[in-house]
Amino acid sequence: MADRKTEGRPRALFPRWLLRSGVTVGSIAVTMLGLLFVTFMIGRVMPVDPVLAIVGDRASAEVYQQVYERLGLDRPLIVQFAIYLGDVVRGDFGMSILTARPVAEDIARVFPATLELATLGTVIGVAFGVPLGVVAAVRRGSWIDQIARVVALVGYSMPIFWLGLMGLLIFYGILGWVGGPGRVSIFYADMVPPVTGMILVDSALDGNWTVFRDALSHIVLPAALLGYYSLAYISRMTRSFMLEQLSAEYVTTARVKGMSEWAVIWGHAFRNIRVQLITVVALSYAGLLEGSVLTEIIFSWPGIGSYITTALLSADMNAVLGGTVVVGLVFVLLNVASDLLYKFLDPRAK
Amino acid sequence: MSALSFKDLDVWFGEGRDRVDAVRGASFEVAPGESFGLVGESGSGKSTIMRALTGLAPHWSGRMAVNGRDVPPGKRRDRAFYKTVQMVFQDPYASLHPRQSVDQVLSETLYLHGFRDVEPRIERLLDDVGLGPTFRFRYPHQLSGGQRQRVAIARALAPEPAILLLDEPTSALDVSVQAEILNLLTDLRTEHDLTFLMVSHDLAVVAHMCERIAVMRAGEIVEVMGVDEMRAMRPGHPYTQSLLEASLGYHRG
Amino acid sequence: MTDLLDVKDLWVRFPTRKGQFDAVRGVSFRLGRERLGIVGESGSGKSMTGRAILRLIRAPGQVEAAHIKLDGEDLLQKSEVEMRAVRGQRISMVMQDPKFSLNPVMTVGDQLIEAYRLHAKGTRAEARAKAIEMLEAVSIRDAERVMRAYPHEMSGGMGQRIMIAMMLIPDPELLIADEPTSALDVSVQAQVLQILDRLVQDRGMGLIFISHDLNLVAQFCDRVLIMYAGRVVETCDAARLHEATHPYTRGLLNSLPRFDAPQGRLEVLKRDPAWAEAPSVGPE
Amino acid sequence: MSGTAWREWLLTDTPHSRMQARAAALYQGWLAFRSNTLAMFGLGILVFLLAVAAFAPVIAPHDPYYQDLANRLQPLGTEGHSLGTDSLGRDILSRLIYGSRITLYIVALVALIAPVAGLIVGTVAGYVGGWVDMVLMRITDIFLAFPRLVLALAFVAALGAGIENAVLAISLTAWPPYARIARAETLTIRNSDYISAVRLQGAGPLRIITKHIWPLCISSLIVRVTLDMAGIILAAAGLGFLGLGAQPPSPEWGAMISEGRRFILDHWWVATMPGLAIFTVSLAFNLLGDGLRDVLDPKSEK
Amino acid sequence: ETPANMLVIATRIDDITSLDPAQSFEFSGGDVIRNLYGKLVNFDPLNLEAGFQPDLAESWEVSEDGRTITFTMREGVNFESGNPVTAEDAAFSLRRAVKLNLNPSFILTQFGLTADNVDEMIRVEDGKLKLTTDKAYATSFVLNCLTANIGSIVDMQTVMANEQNGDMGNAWLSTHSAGSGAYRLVSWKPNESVTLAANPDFHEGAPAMERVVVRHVQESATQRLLLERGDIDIARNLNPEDIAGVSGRDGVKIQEELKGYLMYFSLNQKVPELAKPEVRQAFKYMVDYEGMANSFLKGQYTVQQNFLPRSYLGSVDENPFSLDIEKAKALLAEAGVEGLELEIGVREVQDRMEIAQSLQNTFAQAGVKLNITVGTGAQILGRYRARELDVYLGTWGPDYPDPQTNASTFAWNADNSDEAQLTGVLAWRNSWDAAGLTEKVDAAVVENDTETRAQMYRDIQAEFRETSPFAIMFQNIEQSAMSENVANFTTGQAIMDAAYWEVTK
Ligand SMILES: Nc1ncnc2c1ncn2[C@@H]1O[C@H](COP(=O)(O)OP(=O)(O)OP(=O)(O)O)[C@@H](O)[C@H]1O
Ligand SMILES: Nc1ncnc2c1ncn2[C@@H]1O[C@H](COP(=O)(O)OP(=O)(O)OP(=O)(O)O)[C@@H](O)[C@H]1O
Ligand SMILES: [Mg+2]
Ligand SMILES: [Mg+2]
Ligand code: NI
Repeated sequence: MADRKTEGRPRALFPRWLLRSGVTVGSIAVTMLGLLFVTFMIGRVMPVDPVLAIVGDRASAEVYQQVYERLGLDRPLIVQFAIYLGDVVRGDFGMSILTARPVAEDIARVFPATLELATLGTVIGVAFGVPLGVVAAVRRGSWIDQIARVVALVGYSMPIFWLGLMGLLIFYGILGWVGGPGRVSIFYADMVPPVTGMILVDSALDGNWTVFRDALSHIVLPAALLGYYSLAYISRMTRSFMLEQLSAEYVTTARVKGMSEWAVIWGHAFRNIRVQLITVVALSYAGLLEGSVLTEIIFSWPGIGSYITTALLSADMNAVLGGTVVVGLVFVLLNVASDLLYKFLDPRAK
Repeated sequence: MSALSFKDLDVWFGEGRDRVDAVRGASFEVAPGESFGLVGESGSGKSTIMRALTGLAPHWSGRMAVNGRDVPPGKRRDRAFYKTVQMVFQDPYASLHPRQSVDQVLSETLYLHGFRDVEPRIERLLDDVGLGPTFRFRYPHQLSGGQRQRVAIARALAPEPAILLLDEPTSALDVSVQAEILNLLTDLRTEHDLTFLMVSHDLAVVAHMCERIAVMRAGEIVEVMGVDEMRAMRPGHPYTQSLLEASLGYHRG
Repeated sequence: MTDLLDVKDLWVRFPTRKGQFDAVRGVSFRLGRERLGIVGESGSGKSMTGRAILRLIRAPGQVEAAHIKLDGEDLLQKSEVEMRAVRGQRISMVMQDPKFSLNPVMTVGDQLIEAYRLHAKGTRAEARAKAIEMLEAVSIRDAERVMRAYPHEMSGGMGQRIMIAMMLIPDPELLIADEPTSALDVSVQAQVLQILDRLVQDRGMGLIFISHDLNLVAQFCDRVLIMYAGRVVETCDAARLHEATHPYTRGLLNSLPRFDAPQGRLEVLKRDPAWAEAPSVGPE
Repeated sequence: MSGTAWREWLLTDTPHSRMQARAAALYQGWLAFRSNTLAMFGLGILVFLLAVAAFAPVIAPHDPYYQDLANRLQPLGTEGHSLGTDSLGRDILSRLIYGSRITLYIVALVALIAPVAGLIVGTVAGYVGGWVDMVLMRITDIFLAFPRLVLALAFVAALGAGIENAVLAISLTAWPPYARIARAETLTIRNSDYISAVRLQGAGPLRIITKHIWPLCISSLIVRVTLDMAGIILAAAGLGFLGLGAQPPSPEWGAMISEGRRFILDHWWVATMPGLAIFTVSLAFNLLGDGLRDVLDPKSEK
Repeated sequence: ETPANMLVIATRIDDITSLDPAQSFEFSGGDVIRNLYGKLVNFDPLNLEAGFQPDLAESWEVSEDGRTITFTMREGVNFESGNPVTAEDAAFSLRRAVKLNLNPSFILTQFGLTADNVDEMIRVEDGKLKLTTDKAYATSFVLNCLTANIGSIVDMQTVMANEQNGDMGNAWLSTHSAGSGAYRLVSWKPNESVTLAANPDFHEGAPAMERVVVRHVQESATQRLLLERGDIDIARNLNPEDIAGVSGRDGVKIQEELKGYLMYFSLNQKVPELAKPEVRQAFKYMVDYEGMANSFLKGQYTVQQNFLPRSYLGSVDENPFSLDIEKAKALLAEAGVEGLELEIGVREVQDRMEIAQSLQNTFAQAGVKLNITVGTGAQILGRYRARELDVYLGTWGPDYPDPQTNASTFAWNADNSDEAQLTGVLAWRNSWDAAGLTEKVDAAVVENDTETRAQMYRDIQAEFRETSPFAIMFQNIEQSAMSENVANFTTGQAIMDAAYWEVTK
């Protein structure tokens, strides 16, 4: 980027925070542009034929050609990209081939589902993963540590669909403790007005607790599963951060003061890993938001992960691009948010 | 012609509001073969002068010259410069690469300076700094602080420089080890005809090592004086006065 | 009269790859309400001795001793919970490196207030007042601002004074100060020492003063232990440190460059393996 | 020389040659590692895995490709098929044994590509700084912000299915975190005195990065990579699940799991056995990683 | 557990891309559309063998020259909007399908209808609809084509009221319904569900199931669990193992229906070795038909070696080939072919991959090395259409319930040159010139005597079986698992789509 000379201008014109946020916004924009460009190029160089996705297997060459031109595929790549970019800036991601509706509308439908699931999953992951990691670090090498490790590794290494199907079989199929696949039971579908698209929130807003309970019973299992997965990651990272802090001298200082071990760990050592943890949690949250395709498939959860994947497999490039942009944006925003929190929580970050 | 000459040297870190003026308008000369001391409270800019000279502090203005040759602006220095000027850092624990043995440190330095007779030189350098050949293949964690500082000195001596910058070479060390290092430096100076620019906040050390001393406070040189004047407690500046008095020690009131 | 502190045959051991390493070996000493200096070269076990008294040696390190008695109670017999009441309240310790010894993400004020409220049941406002008072006592000028500041915003010297203030807040009977003035400018150093001095003289606090600086210890303390390789090789009255007889002590003293007169070469300590082998010099 | 003399020679504090110094450093690392029982356990598993892979034809009771449709979906403990058979009547144990080769291959390949790419990008960005840093980190961000599966799928789709491409795809999505780590580490290293010291010898950036910074970053990367191994195997499995990883009939573990998915309710072992294999291997890598962290972390050196 | 007036079906609906009958061309879309729209002629879900029956057309007459059919419309039938169904609506619907020229339009345009002449060829006279074709096709052929979804009659006024940019309501109709069928569309949430509500004024009487919810459930195991817990009434995609798992259960029954689509592999004639007649023959002996059908395909595929699915006019039941490695080897030797190594393209679907592996296994026994390339549907199909694959393994489903649908693609190739780009024709995709079958197929389609016509197809198939590069292996059987109380559910068998309006619980 060319750096324009700012000489001679009164500095006050650009207060620091404005400049900083300018840089932040700029880098978000650059990242997003790059993301778009790469996705776009992937879409165009992929040997999957988007026309075929529309016209189907039986179409004649004539119909094919017609659609080919309608999609603008006969124009130079860069022109296609420019046109696409222009549309995106206007909030138009184009039409999805697969669903016959605007991609933006599709995303508005599938993203809240994923958001709901990923959020609950992250909450579960944090609620259990952090204490587990802390305890594992404090009791390093003990049986608790080993168990924590095995628990984490099972989460890490058993494919999520295995856990998912087993979970469904046991908790839904045999025990009947939770609702089955899908977001709500059929008879409750469409019962609450969609405000946020997240059924838990919508039903709570509507005060419809029957639906809320039903939705909750459906979401617990997939959320617990995702939670388990992020628990695995979070607890391992927590453990290693904590190990580092526990050997720090200020921990001894706290002990010198006569603090209880519990207070030393949570009041002092843990405070110091919050910042790193936030980055980790943000990363894993972003990972879940990206959509755990397999979980979504197993639980018939109409989320963004399976949306993008289905679109990709069927060469529905508008949908892939739109989905990627949204996921990318979420990712970048989460990054920025965790940076801001970082600055807020760690006095050393100025 | 002076070995080192500084004129109106300003050094700063950061830009805009973050800017820290670490050195302001420093001027002094060091004659060839002389040992020149810089003292002053912590953070007064002593190390910064050295770092500016060696190109480790990028922003500076004014004039710096080595053996009459002006140092080019910015942080680029040519190899000839590093063959003339070398530096020993304050913290021997931080100045050696944790994964390189003494042998690797010295042979790389020699290699970089174009020496090809590496083997005999390493042995001689180790000998010079009073480390036997047994130390040659050790890693830093196998060395004591004093031994590490000797390795650092050997590294600085490897290119056969004329000028050695010493940034508190003993402040991280024990008094007993300090004596050894100071003796070593004195010996090396006579042996290799070195010029020293030495930083310390221990007045006794500076007095022991140097002929002339500059006193710094808050980035400025407040006074340059001879070691005898200092010993005689004849400061020309009130700050020097307080420094001298305080260094005499604690008296129960 | 019982001594404030009575340490007998203290060992600190670390298992290492090459077998067991004894950082402190059979150290015994007694301390009244006085200033006891511990000097010695780096690694001689000074800090470990201090920490061992508070039972703060971290695993895998082990502390063994015949007894460590504080006012006649053996600290080694206490449970971890009972020990907590001793730490801070009765024995405090100023840690060696203020840069790493303060919690980087808590304000100085919070850490000071915490130190007070752990042992005194006062309100937060009282704790705050006490904290500010202590900060001022260690000659920190802008106490209100410092309360709000974070450790990294403090210079090394300020950090050290904050540490001292923090450890003095609960009014301990015994203060172990591990090189409390090494980062201080000479002028501030004097002020801090004065505070410690007053506490010992007026309140009868016991003080263990660990330092490198032989001159300082000689001037400031009442008695001095000289440690070498985990042992006490000599103990003497501080005032007579310069007349010490042990070759190690003499070596340390002689190797110091002198400010008042030029020297040719500095004397270098010649270590004798026998020093490390000889038993610790104890009170009896 | 006798065993004790060797030990002595290796444990010396005063090595006499470069070789001895190296050997001693390695040996001491080994000693530290060896004292960590769990890490040794992990290493043991991996050595076992290597042996299994190497001697697969000897160990495997059956041809992993031999189909017997009449004998499909046999349960655990069936005569001659101790781990049962799969949908086409192939022996699961033999497939697991042969599959270890592919698993190791994937792991080795990804472990070679992703961290190295991350290391290069991260250290260059961190050391050079300025706009180079800006550009490289933006690129890293872009790759990081990509839905991983999209990137991998797109890549595989573009190059065709197959294990190499799957590995490349995984590597492509895996390098950014390594770059981040390497950069962070470089930032802390680059202003250290020992780097300044090398600069004072006139060393150029290339030399500093490769000879001085890399050795320090590599250890934390190694640790991170071993911790990521399970993820890598599963990512490959994830691609396999979508039909884009190893091509049939290759007995890749991930592919085996996804084949077994169909029968999970009634013939659970078909998917579970390869799952357990992956679990064991990732446990091994994890234990190994923890052990290596202790050995390689400079902070633990006294 | 599901309400008594509600039918809940779990299946995969991710293939739906549009619910406009002029556009929809996927299985699940067809299932929905069948229940939304009336057609001129239609099949009775409970009596499919009877063939097409009057629906919105009460009766029809064929002109002397056999080129024009005149339909008399049924009176008193209304669209869901309340508008009456008229001949104008019917004419509009068919013209619209031709003019939009979307995927399924060939079903109509094969009668010589084009955007330019369709207003002429389809017209309304005296309240009757007249459809003129370019040749005198078999009437059964024309009417069978009109039972396809593209023959759905849409509500002209409603549709045109929702026209955007001259799309004749295509965008709107993709997600809405405007028909006179048993149900109306409440919502279609892609990859989630389709909800239908009963049309109480349906001319055959209000359906028992007031609401039908079709849920997208990808996994067989998940569908099975849902069924076992009673959260759905019907599970349509259980795999053989899960079918076996639920079949013993109380309250669950399995319904088997022969479906129309075929599993085949084909040999690209561009590969010189594969173009030899003996080689083509040899491959048909290298398939373990019975082994597969009795193991991993059990219950879901039946051996079928002819291009017309059973239950189609002219279909035959002769399956002369079976696994015979020796014979295959002999044939290969006869052709002088050895050491053949081929690439087979397969979609990433589990059963196809297993078939491919089984083929790989038996081929290897005959000395042919088969390398499997797995890819997404679009990927593999793209290469197939570009005539790039040596061997293609896939399925083919008929587009309308007339033998012409398969004959015209398997055994018909008007121009085998690369330039012709007859990408919709399977024979062309395999570079096979159809060896004289093209003319026979063309003749069959204009034969008006049904029995003669059937015989013509039998003859074509006999020849095809022996000479073609297609090894047709199986015909699909759909096994729907459902609660025992569900009655009269049909997936439409080989010729039709699912119908819900006769279902009771
Ligand atoms: N990289 C840097 N960025 C910003 N400020 C710096 C940097 N390095 C040094 N400074 C500042 O420059 C001033 C002078 O630092 P310098 O290291 O020269 O002091 P010093 O006299 O050597 O002190 P000491 O005795 O503690 O080593 C200090 O205020 C310090 O905070
Ligand atoms: N965790 C440990 N494992 C092994 N040895 C240790 C450990 N901690 C400290 N030591 C060793 O114990 C000895 C005594 O250390 P101590 O910190 O008491 O020295 P010190 O006298 O305070 O030195 P300094 O003046 O440098 O602070 C040192 O040799 C040190 O290496
Ligand atoms: Mg300095
Ligand atoms: Mg200490
Ligand atoms: Ni021997």
